This record gives sequence, C-alpha cells and structure tokens, in this order.
Amino acid sequence: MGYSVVRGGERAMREAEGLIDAFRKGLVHPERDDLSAPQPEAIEGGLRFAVYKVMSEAGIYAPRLAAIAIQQAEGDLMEAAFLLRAFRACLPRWGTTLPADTAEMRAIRRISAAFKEVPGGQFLGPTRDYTVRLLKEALQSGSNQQAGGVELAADPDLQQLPAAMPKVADVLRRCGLVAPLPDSSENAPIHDITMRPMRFPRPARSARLQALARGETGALTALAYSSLRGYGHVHPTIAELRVGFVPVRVIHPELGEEVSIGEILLTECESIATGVGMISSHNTKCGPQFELGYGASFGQNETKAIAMSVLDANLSQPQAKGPADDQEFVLYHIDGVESSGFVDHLKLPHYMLFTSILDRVNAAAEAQAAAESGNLPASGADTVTSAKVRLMGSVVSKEVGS
Amino acid sequence: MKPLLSIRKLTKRFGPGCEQCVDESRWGEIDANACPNCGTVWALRGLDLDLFPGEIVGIVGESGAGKTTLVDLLSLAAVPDYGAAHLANWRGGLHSIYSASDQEKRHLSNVHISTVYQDASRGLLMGISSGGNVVERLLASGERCIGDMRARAQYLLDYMELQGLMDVRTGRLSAGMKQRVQIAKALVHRPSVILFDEPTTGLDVSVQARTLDLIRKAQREHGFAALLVTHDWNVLRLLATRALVLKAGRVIERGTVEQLIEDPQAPYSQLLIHSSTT
Amino acid sequence: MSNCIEVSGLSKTFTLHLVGGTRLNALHETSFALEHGASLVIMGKTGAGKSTLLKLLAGAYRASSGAIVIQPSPESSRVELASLSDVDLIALRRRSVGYLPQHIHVVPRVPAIDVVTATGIEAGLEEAEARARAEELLDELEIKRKLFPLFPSTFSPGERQRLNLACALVRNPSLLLMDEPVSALDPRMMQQVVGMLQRHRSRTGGGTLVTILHQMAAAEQLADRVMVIDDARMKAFGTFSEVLQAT
Amino acid sequence: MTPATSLPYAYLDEFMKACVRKAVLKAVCIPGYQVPYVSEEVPIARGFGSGGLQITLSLIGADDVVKVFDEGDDQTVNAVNLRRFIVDVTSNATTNDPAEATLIQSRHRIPEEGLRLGQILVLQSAFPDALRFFETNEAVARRMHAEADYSKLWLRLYESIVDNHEIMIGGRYPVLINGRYVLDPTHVPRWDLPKLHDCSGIVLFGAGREKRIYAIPPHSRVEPLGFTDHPFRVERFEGAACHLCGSSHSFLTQFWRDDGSPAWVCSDSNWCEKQRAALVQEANA
Repeated sequence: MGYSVVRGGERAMREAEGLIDAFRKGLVHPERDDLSAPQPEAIEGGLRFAVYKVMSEAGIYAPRLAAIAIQQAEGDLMEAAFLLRAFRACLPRWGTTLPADTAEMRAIRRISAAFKEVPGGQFLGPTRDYTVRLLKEALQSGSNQQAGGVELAADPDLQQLPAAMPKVADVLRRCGLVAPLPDSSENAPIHDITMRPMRFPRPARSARLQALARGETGALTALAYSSLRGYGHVHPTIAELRVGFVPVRVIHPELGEEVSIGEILLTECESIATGVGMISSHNTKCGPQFELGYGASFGQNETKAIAMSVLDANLSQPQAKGPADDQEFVLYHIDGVESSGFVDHLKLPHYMLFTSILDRVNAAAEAQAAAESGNLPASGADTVTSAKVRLMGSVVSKEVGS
Repeated sequence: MKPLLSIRKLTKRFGPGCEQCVDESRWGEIDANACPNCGTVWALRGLDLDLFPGEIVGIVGESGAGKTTLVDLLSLAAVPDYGAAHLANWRGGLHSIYSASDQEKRHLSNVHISTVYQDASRGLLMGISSGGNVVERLLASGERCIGDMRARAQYLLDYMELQGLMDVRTGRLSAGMKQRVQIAKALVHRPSVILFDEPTTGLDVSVQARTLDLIRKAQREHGFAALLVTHDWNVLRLLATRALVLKAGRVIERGTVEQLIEDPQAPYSQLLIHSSTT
Repeated sequence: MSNCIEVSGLSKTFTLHLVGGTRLNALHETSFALEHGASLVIMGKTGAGKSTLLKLLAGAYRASSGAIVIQPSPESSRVELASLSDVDLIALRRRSVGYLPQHIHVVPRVPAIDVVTATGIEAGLEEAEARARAEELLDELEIKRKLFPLFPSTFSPGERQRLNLACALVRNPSLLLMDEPVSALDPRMMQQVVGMLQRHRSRTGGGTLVTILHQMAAAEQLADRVMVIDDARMKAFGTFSEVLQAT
Repeated sequence: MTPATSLPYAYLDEFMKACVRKAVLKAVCIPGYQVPYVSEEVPIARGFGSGGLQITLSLIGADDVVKVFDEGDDQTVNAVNLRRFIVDVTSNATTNDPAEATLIQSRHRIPEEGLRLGQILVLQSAFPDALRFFETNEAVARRMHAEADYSKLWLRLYESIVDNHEIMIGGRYPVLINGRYVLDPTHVPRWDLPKLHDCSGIVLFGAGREKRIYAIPPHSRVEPLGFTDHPFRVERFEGAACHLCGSSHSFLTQFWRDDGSPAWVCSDSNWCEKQRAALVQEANA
C-alpha cells in the first residue's frame, strides 16, 4: 500500500462538518430521532460544574455562553473552553474592575483544615466530599435527592447567607505564621497576560496567578499532586476554602465613584505551605513563617482552586525539588487550549517534514551499506526525487517530492 | 609479615568475552583494552597484589589503564567477574570480601576500606554541611549522640585544617577543601585501608602540596595502609614506597618507587617516566 | 669469617626502548666478596660503572644477570637481592643497609631535624632516641642549630650532603653504601667526615662500608680494600697497596 | 438510603477481602514492612481514608463494635460519612467510646486512653514511607528498607538539629519497629507515639492510594528516632487547658473564638466527655 497524499482539502472539510451533525444523532441512538442536543439552559442547570470549568479555563464569567459552547462542542470541555476563549478575544474591552475583596464574599460554603473553629465558623455547604460514591439508581426515579449525601436544603435561600466573614489568613498573619500583606499602595500594576505576554525567569505574581486561573483543571491537579508526593516541596494545609458570591465593582465612567455591577460565583482557596516530613529550614530563618498559596476560580471548582494554591506556594519559593517547583515547566504546560491545540496539531499533514526525514534516513542507510562494501558514494549526489526508501518495507512512489 | 589485603587474579570485563580473549594465557598478545575479536573491554585482567599494614602502594598508568576500575572494585562499588580479595581483619581474612552480603559490604566500605575520590561529588553529599558528611559515617555504624559525633567530626576537620567549616554547606567549599573533607570522612573509623583515586589531581600546586602533606601526616599518625592511584610520579615519590604500573588492565611492571624511577624495565614504564614534567 | 657481600657474575644492561631499544652495557661479569667489617673504596673514571655497581648492591637497580648475596651483619640472615620481595627489600633498606645516592633527593616541606629523626624512627628507634641521635649527628656534621627547623630544599649542596649522611648514619646500618659522600665538602670537613665514618665502623662492631671516592687522601685512610672499575669492568680488587702496584 | 440488596456484606467482594487479609497477615508477621496490595476503588474518595476502610471492611465480623473518628472527633464530617457507609453495608453496632469498641478506624489520632488486648486500631495513611520525602525514587527507598540502611534518614535529623537545634518534624515522626524497620505512623501527633510502644492492641495502617498495608503487632518495641542528647519530644502545651473539661494532660488543639481570642480544647472529644462526666459525678458525690 503506497503512501498516498490526501487530496481535495476543501471538499473534505465541508463534508466533515456535515458528518458531525449526522453522527450527533445517529451514532449513539440510531433508532431515536427525537433526541436533540441538550439546550444551553439544561446544560447550565444540570451540568453546572462543566459550565464552571469551561468559564474558568476560558477566563470569562458568562455561564450562558459557556453552556452554549458546551452544547456546540457536544460536551468536549477543552473544545468548549477554546470556543469561549476565542469568542472572548473579539469582545471590546471597557476597563478593569477594582480588586474584589473576598472578605465580603457571601459564602455558601466555608471550611478550614488548619483550625477546628475559625472566626465566622465553618459550614459545609453544597459538597459531594462526604457522599458515598455509589452509582445511584435513584436517578431513574427522578428525585433530586442526594443519595446518602448531606441533606441539601430544597432551595438554598441565597439572601440569608452571611454578608462577610474575617479571613483565616488574617488570623495567621496576626499569629506571625504568614508574612503580613504589603499595603495596597505598594502593589505592582497588574500584569494582564491577555495584553502583555509573560516573561521568564520571574513573571509577576499577578501574571502567574492569571496563568494558573486559566489553567486546565486536569493539568493543575496532576502537577499539584506531584508536589504532594515529593516532586515539589509543598504539602500544604488549607487555611481556608470559600465558595460564594462576590460583588464586582467598577469606577462608574460618568459618576466617578465605585459602583457594584453584580455578583459572580467564585471559589477561593488559601493554603499555607507547611510541608510534610521535614519542615524546611529555609522558612524558619526569619521565624516560622510559611508561604501562603492562593488559588481562585470562577464558579465552584474546588479541586482547581486547591491545586492552584499548592502550585502558587511552590512557585513563590521554588526549591528545585521537582517539576512543580519549575516556573516555566508549570506555567507553560497548564493552559488547556494551548496544550490540547498543540497535541491535536499532530493530526495536521507533515508531508514535507516526513519526506526530508526519509531522505536523511535513506542517505544514512546507503552510506552505511557503501561503507561496509568498501566504496563511499559521492555525498549529495542523489536528490530527493529519486529517493528509494527501503524503510518500513514500502517503496515511496515517484510523486512524493513533486 | 601477613598482608592486610591480598588480592588474587582480580578481573573485570565489560562485555561477553570470546574464546580468544577469555583465555588468560593469550592475554599477553592483547595490548589494547578491547579484544579485537569481540570488542569486550577488559578493564582489569588478573591483578595480584598484597598490601601490607601501614604501607602506601602506588598504582600508576594512563587513564583507561584500569586504575579507577581497581578502585571501584576495592571500594565495593563494583563486583569483579573473577578473582578475590581477602581483608585480614574481616572474618579473619578467610573469605573474599566479594562473598560479603550487601549489608556487610556497606559495613566494609564504611569502616574498613575508605575511598577518597578525585571527583569530590562521588564521595560527598554536596547539599549538606561538611560536618554532616563526616557524621554520616558515624550514623551509619549506629552512633546516636550528637555531642560525641560533632566532637569527632570537629577534631577530624581541624586535623585537616578546615577550622570553622563544620556547618558550612559542602557544595560551597573550594575543590581543595572538599578533598580534605573527604580525607576527614575517610579517617572517621580509623580504617585499615584507604583508597586514594588521584586525590590531588586538578588542584592548584600549593593546595596539592598541602593536601599531600596532610595525607602523609595522617598516614604516619593513623597508620593506615593505602592504595594511591596517580599518574604523577612526584606524588608517588612523596607518598609511596613501591608501585605497580598498569597498562590496558594488566600489571606490566612492579617494584620499589626508586627502582621504577631509576631503572624502569617495560617500554611503557620508561615512556611514563620520561613524559613526566620534571 | 662469613662474607657481608658476595657478588658473582653480576652484569647490568640498560635497554632504552624510547630510542629504538639500544642496549647499554653498564657493568660486565663482576664477581667479588667482601667480609664483614671491611671497608671497600671503589675508584675509577666517571661513567665507568661505579654508581651502577653501588645501585645494584642497594637494590635500586635490578641485575640483568648474576647474583648478589648480602648478609648485612654477622647475625642477620643471608639474602639474595633479586629474590627479595619489594616489601622485604624496603624493610632491609630501612633497617640494616644504608644507601647514600650521588644525586640527593630530599623530601620537600619537612624540617631538616624531622627528616633525620623520621629516618631513625623508620629504622625502629623510639622517637626521643631518634631525635637525640639526629641532633648529635647534625652537630658533629657542623650543621648549625638554626638550620634544624628549616626545609632542606633551602640548604646548600654541602649542607644537603651532610644531612643525607646524617640520615644514613642515624640508623647505625651494619652495611653502608655511599656514592661520593664528600664530593661537595671542603678538605677540613671531608676529614671530619672520614673520622666519623671510622668511628661509625668501630661503634657498630664491624660495620661494612662500600664507598665511591675520588679523593685519594680520604681513600687511603678509609680503604681496607680498593676496587678499580673502568669501562664497565672490574680492573683491580685488593688491598690498597696491591692495587697501587698493579695500576 | 436503602442499600441495594445486591451489595455483599461489608461491600467488598471475597477476592478483595482475601487480598487485604493476606496483606494484613504479612504485615503483622513482618512488623513495619510495607506490604503492597491491590487496592481497588471503594465509594470513598482516595485520600479520604479508602485504605483504612478496606482494612475495616475486610476484618469486620458480625459481632464487632466499630468506632470511627477523625482528628479525635467522632462527629467530624469524614467520620460521619465513613461510619454511615460502614453501618449501611454491615449493620454492625457502633460506639464513640474506645473502651467498648473492638475495631477502631481513625485518622490522625490514637484514642487518649490507648488500646487494650484484642482491640484493632486501623489508621488511615496518606504516605506509607518515611523515606519518600528525601528519596523520591521508590526503588532506592525500598532497597534502603531492605538493608536497614537508614543513615540518610538519620543524617536528615542531624542536619535539622544543626540548622534549627530541634528535629523539625511535626506529624509523621519516623519510628523504629523492633529495631528493624522505620515506619511512618501517619499524621498522628508526636503526643500519641509513646502509646504505640508495647501496646496491647494491634495497629494496622492502610494506605489505599499508595496501595500499601503495614502493621505494628501487640507489644512491639516502637522507638521514635532521636539522639541520646537530642531525644524525641512530644508537643508541649505550657499551661494551656481544655476550656471544656479543664484537662491539661491530653492533646489539645487551638481554636479561635468569634472575638478572635485563642482558646484550647481536647482533640479526643470522647475522652473529653468522659472527663466532664467524671467531674459532674465528683460534684454530685
């Protein structure tokens, strides 16, 4: 079977899109034609964690648009994040919001692994952490009951949520366990990585946090897990994890004063790099102070927020104990759109590259054969067109190089 | 006088060997390391040596002659393909040290046979304090009192003129200092044998002289026997009393240092002697 | 009276591989015997083979053919040099056979007094005793006390020669081989050394000497026996007067 | 939730129970050795106690009385969730009082009053190997264990003392079992380690995610690593006392009142209740 060139790019691509819709219905349930793609509202309601993941990886808080992207991508969340991020790029940019003060978060869930009780109390809120992962037949009976899980209130009354709660991190700062916050005047201007590219070796922390925030959940989780198992120096204790609605404020263009333009659902995690095994000596030099790792993500995406805080702590005090300590390694490989894109690009035709490789391999094979039989061929004599490939047992047909 | 370490027919090859090169009688024909027929590299071929208590024997030869292989074999970092080595103060010298279990081998190289490498990173952990490197030997043999261990380490580091460097990270020391930390580490258990693999090669002249003097002083006071691998005749003349000349894994000549310098017999030894700078 | 040295059919040929393997006959078929307590002086032109013979006796050279049997003192056992292992040869040279080479090599960076003392310790003396003898010998050899802590590399040839002489004598070797021990000394100092060697012979109760000398005056005082070597061959061997008549 | 009738007793199938039991037997025969075992998924997340649960579910018998507690408290969410699941699949009796329990599954604590003969304590373990944090290569770490070559670990302790004058290890303090294997006792505070020594109950460690089971059989010699002049030391509470039962000789944890002021409370909630009950009795007597 010869190695033939794929031809007729244009027509093939058009047909491919047509096939998508055909497969959308026929592949799974060929006998049912009443099944249509789930509507965005259904996705937004029933698949909210998918929406949260796509929103946070796209870097745009738009649940409805995320739901549409998921529908269009038939549930491929990497593709959906890509669609949404591409769409975001074409939106006009009006300005930047003021830094949100997450102390003002109306939290629906708030826990701490460091202290049993914290100012403002801990409450579990909606979580599957402590449910039994039994594949429920209950779904068939249609009840929205959490089987065996914590009884979820029928309709959570969002108004009764506490308006604000002190941050555990501030308590730690008072104890001297964590370095005090520099006052806001010293903060460097935010480095917006959608406006200016990150530069190494030391990207600004704001740039690092943005890259982590837009990172693909799986990649972040894998790298954070590697740090926990010793391939990085951080095994943190979660000081606080909050999930809730945070008011978004801007300076009104005409009135010139702060105006709240609504609320967004946010997951925020702050962890202290306590380390396990040996408490590393580098942070006992100036008294026992620990690195504070920060992670935040649109919607409710706790694994991602925790993974971010682990990697943030790792990258702020890298000790070269493993990949998780290496800024470039982490920040270059966690963006889902970039990684999935480049991995997929291998599907693109690489005929030119492959042909030139075959030429080199062939030349080497011939030179080797000639060397063994004593006479060296004149180098460079054979051109690509007359290349006879004995590799892989198939003879390259003549039109390879034309 | 009974030998402290008697080595018989120590052989190490890298490769399968073939009927042509396995046969010892024909080793004379093969001058290069690798057997022309099967390409097996014979790093060491049938080395015999008796090391007596308190003497320093030189091992001379160009790189690739098998000097480092010999050090690896005697420091139990490698296992010979053939041959044996008996250490008098281990199981009464009745068993070859290669019959020792892994644990016993670690004990041997921790207590009885120390090694000072040319490349300090082979002998030391660069990430910890130099005192820590010395103390590791004591910890490995069960010592559990910080005070005693630090006292012993302090004494040895001072002995090696490394005052005040006890808690300094080894990686930050100069090359000459690292070698002296290695020597201090080697002396921890007052070993009967110390292997020096080109200990001062690459050091600048004054540091080299100082280090060699310290080795001589330590040998005189601790009385250990030593194998000194070197390619430098001056180092040999300073420390050793007799020596072996290695070429392509075989001993081509042996004698007192005086004999080898004044009256080298083998062509290769004459070449080595006359190519030294002074 | 048994012999201290018995040499039979001794010859030495150098094969210089670096210059095409040319062979150099340094000594040819030499045989002689020297009884205990005797003092042999070897004379002859430079390059005749005198140093070669002495180095063969000291084990610095390995004989090409022939045999050398040495019994350093009447009580010690007779040994054939070629059959000695390196370790035994080293032990012999440390204890009972002193060798003073012509080109003096001095251990660098060791104070003069310690060089001599260490040689004494190697020979088996206690440290204190070795140091005392060393000081006594260096005084006798008129090495000034302020030179004791200095490094021999800073010494003049004469001082180095006397220092090496002290090293040879500190061990009271029963057989002493010396290659032109007084070449760098003034006549007065030479006489002083010759006197010391005489006293050494009487003190060790029959210490045997083999010395290469050019100075006739010293030779006359020291020699019981004289050997003349010319062109790698032993031309004469006998008492001082016999050899004088023969040449 | 009514369990699906099809679930076997104690949820695990016989194959999985056999694997765990064999691993437990081997672990008990070689105290301190980390026995690899196939750790199939259980309906509890990895890192939330799957290993401990597998051991409990494999060893539990009809007449066992089970106590499940986490960080010393029977009412923490993870403890509640695990206990509810165990009861659902075994219908065994449970208790908060370690004295009544025959099988105790715990995370990060050993009951303040220790164990008695016949009791089994199952500790949930995240990282089975004490060497892993300076020797990330498992093959090398296993060889170190095989040859009892712990000089690198001791060197770490030495260096920690050189840098900080203290052995800077909080939880997971390495202990030597019968002078042979070094074992990682999980995040239990150093306060609990003396209870492991010559303890009359059996202590089993289950690391589900890392697929290891290891054990401390009864009356084993358990020595936390320490130097003669820098010995192992438990946590110090300098005058703090539990604000509920006033005890100052139990492991206390700090917490923050709403006004932000710090306070202390017993970590072992059941033990604390018993203290309070005793105080009340004294008051009435």
